[in-house]
Amino acid sequence: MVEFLIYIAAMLVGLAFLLALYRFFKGPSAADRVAAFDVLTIITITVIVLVALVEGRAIYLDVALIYALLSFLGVIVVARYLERGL
Amino acid sequence: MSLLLTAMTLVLCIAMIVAAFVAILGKSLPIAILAAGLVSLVASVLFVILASPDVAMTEAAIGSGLSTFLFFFVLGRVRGGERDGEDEPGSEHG
Amino acid sequence: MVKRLLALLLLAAIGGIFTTLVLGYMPDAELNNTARYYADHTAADIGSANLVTAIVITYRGLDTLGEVTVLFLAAAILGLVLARGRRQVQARRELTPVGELLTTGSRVLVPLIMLLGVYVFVNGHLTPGGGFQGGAVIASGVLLLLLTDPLRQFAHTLIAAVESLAGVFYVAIGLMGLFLAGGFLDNRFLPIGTLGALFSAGAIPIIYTLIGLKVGAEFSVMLSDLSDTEAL
Amino acid sequence: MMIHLAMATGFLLILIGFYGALSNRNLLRMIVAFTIADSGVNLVIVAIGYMPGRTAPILDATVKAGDAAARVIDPVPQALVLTAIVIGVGVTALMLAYAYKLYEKKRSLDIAKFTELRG
Amino acid sequence: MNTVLGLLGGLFLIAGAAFLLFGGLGLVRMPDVFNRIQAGTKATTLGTLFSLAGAACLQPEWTLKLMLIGLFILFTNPISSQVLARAAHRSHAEKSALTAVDRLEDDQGA
Amino acid sequence: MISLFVSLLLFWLLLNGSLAGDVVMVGVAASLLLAFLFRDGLAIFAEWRPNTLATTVRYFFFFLKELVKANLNVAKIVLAPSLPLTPGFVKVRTRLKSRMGRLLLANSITLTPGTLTVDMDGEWLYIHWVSVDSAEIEAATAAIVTGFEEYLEVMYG
Repeated sequence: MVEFLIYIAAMLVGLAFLLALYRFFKGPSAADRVAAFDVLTIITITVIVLVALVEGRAIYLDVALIYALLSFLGVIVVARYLERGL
Repeated sequence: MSLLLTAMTLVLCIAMIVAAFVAILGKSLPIAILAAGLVSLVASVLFVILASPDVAMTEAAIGSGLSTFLFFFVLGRVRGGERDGEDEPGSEHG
Repeated sequence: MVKRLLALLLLAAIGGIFTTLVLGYMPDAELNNTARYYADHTAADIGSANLVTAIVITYRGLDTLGEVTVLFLAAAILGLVLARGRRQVQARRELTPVGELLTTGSRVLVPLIMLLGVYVFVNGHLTPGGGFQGGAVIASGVLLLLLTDPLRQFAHTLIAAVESLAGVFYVAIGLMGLFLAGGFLDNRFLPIGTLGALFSAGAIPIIYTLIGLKVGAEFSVMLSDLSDTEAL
Repeated sequence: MMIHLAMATGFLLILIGFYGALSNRNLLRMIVAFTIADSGVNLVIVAIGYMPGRTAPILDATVKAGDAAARVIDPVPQALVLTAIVIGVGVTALMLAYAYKLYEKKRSLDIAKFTELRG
Repeated sequence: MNTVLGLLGGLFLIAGAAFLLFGGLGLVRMPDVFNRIQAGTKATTLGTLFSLAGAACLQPEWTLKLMLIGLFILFTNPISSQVLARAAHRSHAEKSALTAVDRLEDDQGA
Repeated sequence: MISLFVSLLLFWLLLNGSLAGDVVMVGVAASLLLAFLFRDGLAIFAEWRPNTLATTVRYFFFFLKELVKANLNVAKIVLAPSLPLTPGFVKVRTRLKSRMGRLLLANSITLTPGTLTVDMDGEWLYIHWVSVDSAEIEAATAAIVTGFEEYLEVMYG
């Protein structure tokens, strides 16, 4: 039963990933793509947590932790580039 | 549960290939760099699925982080050269 | 056009080789002998829960020393390349100022990021991660500092001191392994302890701490060298 | 199945990266292409180390030291890739520094303008 | 595994995934950058928090680390969105035709 | 500096999830070093008044409620075929002075229904609002800021 629920959740997350990916390719402006990139990194955290659940290993969570703390840096760098602060 | 992991791998592989194409063929340079960062990001998730969290962590900290910063630092310094070497009418072919 | 055609032909040839490689590949069902040795003996011999760490630090420790050296050389050459003809800092062009939100946020987050880096390399023998990852995390913290305060006169001397001291101590610990235990970079001159404790696996936490500091310092030097350059 | 998928993607990334490096004349774009090929190589090596039904080579409560040989995957390729990524970013930084220097001299990133590099 | 807790965790996971999906949908459907950032940041933050809560229900001994991840998300995600929105506004990103007022532009005298 | 040390140590203990002697030892050493290096840094607890714990907890729950409301709002807009939007940038005023309080205010505004902080300048906040009810400063302030400001003013001043 729980496995079935995890399957559904993974399906929805995959769909969200594809939608964000679509926005990443479509653009049109650079800021749109960066917004999509931001959403993709955050979806990534959920994906890693799902993989950790499926494999049953707590150590994978450390990777998600790194993402949670560092992913915003990439967005900030690009944002600073866009507003000509770099 | 391995079916789930395989399906995830499929989605991620497709995302990676398309991101790589954007990085190579994309119109503007910042977007190409961002797409390369996306390739790293997806690669890191694939490494987690392939049971190598050490590599995934390295890729997360370095690949999708530091190297993107390096690119944008340099790109911010050489803004004038962003469109150099593109095939526009009038430029000679090498 | 001829050039592009040639390139495509070359790629097609390489692609053909790759296709046969993928189609003919069968994954092993058993570990090969080397990997089996590592899997069987690491816990008892090295005391490290993370097999990758055991390989990077002990079994292949000398390679890691070489790799850190390569990274050091890369940072040094980068500094040399960029240093020639660098003009004074005040000639910078106008930059958009950083917003208040980012300044405050980075001041809160930088210590946390640094501490996460310390966690990653101190726990290298228990969890995924280690010196290289932790060093990269610390360099990310430095990057956040550089971003929010571009004109900050960076503590170059501190970074240089950390880097060279970490390198010296790394080699010194390797030599201690040579004299007190089985060989260069042998970790067993300190007690191995119980598997899973923070103070276990002999000298591995110390070695990884040094590597983490060194890698972090090298990346920071690269970043600050690149950000000190003139906008063209 | 998973391994083949990941491996094929890795090889495809290498090809895409090579194509990008060969067909672009902008230096920065060539460096981007190289980093993509780099990711492809790493992916292939990690995929070779993976074995179906096994788990990460880290011992903890779920993987005991005794049955490690039967449950973990090959740690050697991971150690290789770990170092390859770190060296890769060092090399990228060097390439970028050279690109900056070249731009400073020629005011262009187009390799067709660097005539003294021709034989 | 406790079945009630397991069921609750699964439902939390699905709720989180659904919010992530809304975020993706918002990213695709919204008319301009700022609205996309709005939809993206809110929906993904709560979606991730719910998924983390679900994982905590399924594996109670992971709770501490999951909580830490959640805290960081709660803290870093809005900052990155704000910085991005500011950059988008400063780089004169296209605004939707529906936009009623722009006090920021008025004050910058642009 | 002391508050920075305490919060770093707390973070370290949460991260390790253990209270073993060696973990605490390394944590104290690392936190001391970092607290010394970043003397001018801010901690999560900097400028926070410890005697307002009850308000903090109430603020947290109020914030969670608003976050859930915000998401239902987003879901409603996204799923509606006609996209009911009247976006705009409005200007609001805040009385908060402490940096941590202002940061938390901006973050809270970003995560609540239909609002996104774009820029901050002195006492003025510029906010992107999905459905502009009123472009007047006072009315917008009352609608967006006041709810959080009441709590944060007690907590941080």
